[in-house]
Amino acid sequence: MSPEERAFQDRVDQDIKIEPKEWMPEAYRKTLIRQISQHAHSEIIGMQPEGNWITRAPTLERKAILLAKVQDEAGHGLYLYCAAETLGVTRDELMEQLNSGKAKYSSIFNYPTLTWADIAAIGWLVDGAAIMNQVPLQRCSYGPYSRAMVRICKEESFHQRQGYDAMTKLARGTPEQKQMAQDALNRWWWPSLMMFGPSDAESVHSAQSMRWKIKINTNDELRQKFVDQTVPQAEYLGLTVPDPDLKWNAGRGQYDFGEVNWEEFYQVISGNGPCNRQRLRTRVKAYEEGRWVRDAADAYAAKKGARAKAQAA
Amino acid sequence: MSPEERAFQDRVDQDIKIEPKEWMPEAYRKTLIRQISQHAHSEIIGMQPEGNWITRAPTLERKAILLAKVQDEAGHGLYLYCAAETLGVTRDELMEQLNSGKAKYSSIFNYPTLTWADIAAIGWLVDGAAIMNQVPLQRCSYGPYSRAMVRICKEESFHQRQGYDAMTKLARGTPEQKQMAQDALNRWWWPSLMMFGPSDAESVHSAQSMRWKIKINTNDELRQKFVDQTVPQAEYLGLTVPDPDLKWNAGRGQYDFGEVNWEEFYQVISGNGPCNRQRLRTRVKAYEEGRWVRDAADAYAAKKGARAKAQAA
Amino acid sequence: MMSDQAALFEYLLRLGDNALILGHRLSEWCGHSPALEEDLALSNVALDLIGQTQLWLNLAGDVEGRGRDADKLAYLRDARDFRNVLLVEQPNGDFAATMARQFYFDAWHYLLLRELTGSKDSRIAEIAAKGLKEVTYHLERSREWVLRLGDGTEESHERMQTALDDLWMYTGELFETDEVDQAMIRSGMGPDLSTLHEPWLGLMHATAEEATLTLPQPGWAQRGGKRGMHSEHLGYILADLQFLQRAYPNATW
Amino acid sequence: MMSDQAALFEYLLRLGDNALILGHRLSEWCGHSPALEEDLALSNVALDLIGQTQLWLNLAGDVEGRGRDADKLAYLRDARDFRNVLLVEQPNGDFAATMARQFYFDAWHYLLLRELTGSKDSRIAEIAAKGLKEVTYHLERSREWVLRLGDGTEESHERMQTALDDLWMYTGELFETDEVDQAMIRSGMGPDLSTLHEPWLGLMHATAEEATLTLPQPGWAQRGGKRGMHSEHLGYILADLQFLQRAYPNATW
Repeated sequence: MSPEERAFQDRVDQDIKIEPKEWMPEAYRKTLIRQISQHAHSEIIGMQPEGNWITRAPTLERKAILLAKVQDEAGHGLYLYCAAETLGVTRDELMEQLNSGKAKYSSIFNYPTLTWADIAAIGWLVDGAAIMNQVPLQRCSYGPYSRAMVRICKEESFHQRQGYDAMTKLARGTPEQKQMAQDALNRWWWPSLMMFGPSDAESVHSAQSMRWKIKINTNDELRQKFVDQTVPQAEYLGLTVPDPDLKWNAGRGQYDFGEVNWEEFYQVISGNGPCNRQRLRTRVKAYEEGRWVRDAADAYAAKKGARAKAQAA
Repeated sequence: MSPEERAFQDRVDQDIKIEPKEWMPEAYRKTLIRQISQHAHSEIIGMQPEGNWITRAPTLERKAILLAKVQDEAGHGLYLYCAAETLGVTRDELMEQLNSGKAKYSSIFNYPTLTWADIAAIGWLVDGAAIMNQVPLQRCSYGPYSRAMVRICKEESFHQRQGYDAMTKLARGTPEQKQMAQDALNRWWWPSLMMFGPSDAESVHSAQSMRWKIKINTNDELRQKFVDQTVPQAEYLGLTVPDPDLKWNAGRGQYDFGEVNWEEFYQVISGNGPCNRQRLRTRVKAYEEGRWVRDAADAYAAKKGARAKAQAA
Repeated sequence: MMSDQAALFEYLLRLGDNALILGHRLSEWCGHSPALEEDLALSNVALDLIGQTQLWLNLAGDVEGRGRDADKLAYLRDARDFRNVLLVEQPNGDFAATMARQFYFDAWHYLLLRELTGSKDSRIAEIAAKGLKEVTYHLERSREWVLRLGDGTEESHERMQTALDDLWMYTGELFETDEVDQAMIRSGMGPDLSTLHEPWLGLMHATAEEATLTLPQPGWAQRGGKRGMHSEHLGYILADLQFLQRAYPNATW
Repeated sequence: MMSDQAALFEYLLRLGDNALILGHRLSEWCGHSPALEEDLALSNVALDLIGQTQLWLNLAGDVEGRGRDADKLAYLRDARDFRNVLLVEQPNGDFAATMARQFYFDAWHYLLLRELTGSKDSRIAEIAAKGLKEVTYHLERSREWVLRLGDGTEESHERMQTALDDLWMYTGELFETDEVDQAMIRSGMGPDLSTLHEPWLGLMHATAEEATLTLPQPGWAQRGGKRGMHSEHLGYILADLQFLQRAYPNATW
């Protein structure tokens, strides 16, 4: 380890935030860019499955809540792209990576939203899992990322409560609504568990990222925590978690649960989920069709700037 | 009148059909092209207001009936373009005239179909009025047009019965359906009367067209006939024709009815109907977006022809 | 003659339905707009409009007195009973069309709400005052986009001009006064809409000029929405909007 | 294990829903197709499919024995209860995409119905025999268009190739056998779908070659439709399809 690296690691160890202009190892920078931009991309792609129900939300209040939520995701995307930009990459570069299929995003958004209950389930489970991942990251070593996480976590936990509330309405509703709720839980449970990533034994980079404090807990710890938190909520709603192996382990004080189907996970990651193509195409289409608008805004700003300059002269 | 014109008029007077290769006055040819192509264009544009409800038809049977009807309209368009082509103009030329807004089509298709009852009303009233116009044209002097009319009239009267049947279901249905039926009658009644064109006193070309037997009855005659036929049908359905001046005239043995709002008619004709722009744009879009398909079909046919020739050689 | 209560009900439906349908159209952009900033901004406007919908339609339901709240009115009427102007139900088209529709509407909406803050009906005045703050921002924003696109690139200029031209015929309806409006004027509840035309045109001309665009000539106006005579677009909006309420009639959500 | 009757009901829903949803998609073209001849031809195919829908779903209703007829099944189920394969609900896209979808489906549909004409259930055999005549023509036509577009112009070739590539992942589901299919095989009512794969691939390869196109490599198959796990497109189809029946629940039409 070079003296610079040593000093850097010391600061990290002492929980002093690393700020954009400070020296940092190239690998730290690269790993962070990848991590933050993946997170940003997930927010952006995540707008699609939920956006799918905005025009069909069942009441004006639910419509407003959902629209505001999807809007928040756009906002999170923005914060995160900004955080990534402090590491020396532009939003356009990151967008191009997303559009070209080079960059990854959270695999769960490659599942379709088939009923209104999916919107509730996403809020409850997907945002629940996201928060579980993100809360520790509020303490991560990189300042801009850590601060973005603080804002995001606040909003996410609001979303999660709204999702659970919507799920409650369904679970206490008509038999058809209850069935819709159970069906959504059946479909979103396992993909939610996959959100924590492969088992730590399989996970690359984990050890280094934890030393750098850009990863705080292991995937398995967080997954366990999520299960422990969520199972009682499901029970409270009278819904059944679709895992025959799930049972309370009094010895550990935690739930035992079944093995995630990692084959499916890798299939979806590698492009073969139900909606991968659709999600990417929708994104690319919006980006391409918006080009002339962005160009016009730039041209107008340039003209306006030039006119102001001419007037000043 | 030249000897040729004399001979031509004699044949017409004797009810001998004029066929494509025979001599005919240039004005006869031009008038016919205009009349037949307007009729063809009306069939094509007429597909839109009805097509608007195909995906939303209320039963599988109604969906099939409606789709078959709109399909028939495409078929009528084809017959009529073929009839026009015998007069020395191509379908593409006529389509270009339609797309450029130069050619006219029946103004009634510039009204929107707002409810399912509009589909019933179009069948009953609009097809009813069309038949009234077309039945006499089966006897028109130009052979290909006359023969096209025979086929078309058969199908139109089938459509008209289906429309009346659909209207009957509504008029005998729930209060909401009955209201829907009355509302549709209110909106389509006057535009249907306008379909016969302005009063004969105002109508240009009428006298010459009647001499040539490409117009058989006057506009006012046909309109009266339509009213006399349709009012009892409305009464039978328990619906009210939206004309306070409508009453039976025992002396004439016909209905008296109110004055058509010709101001509205001319507005719509001149492009200011509720759907003029939409109808034309939809047509142009389909035509433009279909160009590469038609080109491909031509290219393939040419290649196939060339290959067959090469093989034969 | 229409009763004052019936006129007021109709009038409130118009206000509520305008907000509902335009909010719906804007929400269709969510996730598909030209930049993240626009996803945020368009959603903001849509959210304001949904909020206004709730206020107007709940009041409409109160006035009607038949136990219908905003949701019942939004989700359980068919197209012929909707009272929004034709402008707001027009399809999104490209971003220029959306902005032209928005600018035409916002300017009118702003002028209308400003008048309604002085309504003799304090419930109307209150909702209008709340809405006016929001719409002031909407107008600022849509006006800014007309300038940007009009005076941006050649392509954006052309698209913006086409959009202004295409939607112009739906603006006449905004200023027409029928018996419902007359009743509102008589009772001091609402303004004479025709008086909004001049300030509206003033803003249009000034903006078009600054944006290097040409405002269409006054011409024939498309009308009907206020009386429930809509374009063919509205039915499809309602098919999506109302699906769940129609498919699960006795559920609460 | 599923009862034979339950399996038969499911199986008939699949047959009926495939026809219903593909017929719906094709009917969306009506009035918008590249030439009048295609408006006629696409409508013909759609009409055949609507007719087949009625036969299959009425039989499904009979088998179920709960008083549901074809209309009730078509208009009053939500997306999760639909059993069509994912292929048929995919959007029309351009004409090449519609024709690729149609060719993939027609070839399978033809092979399936041919087998079903030998079903031990005479009701199935009869409907299949009627349908087979129609589908023979559908297949001829969609195959012809694959040739025309593939071996037409450079643009049409490229569009056709893209369409084949894009929809390929939805074809695997056609040949998968689940417990419903197993029950049908056991009772001699329906064929082993996996046996259709080879003749289907044969036709695909021959056609692609003649059309100067490249058939995609066998790869990962998108599945779920047969079990009611659809794409996000189906909900929008149903919102339109079912609007009137949902909005006016006690009406007859």
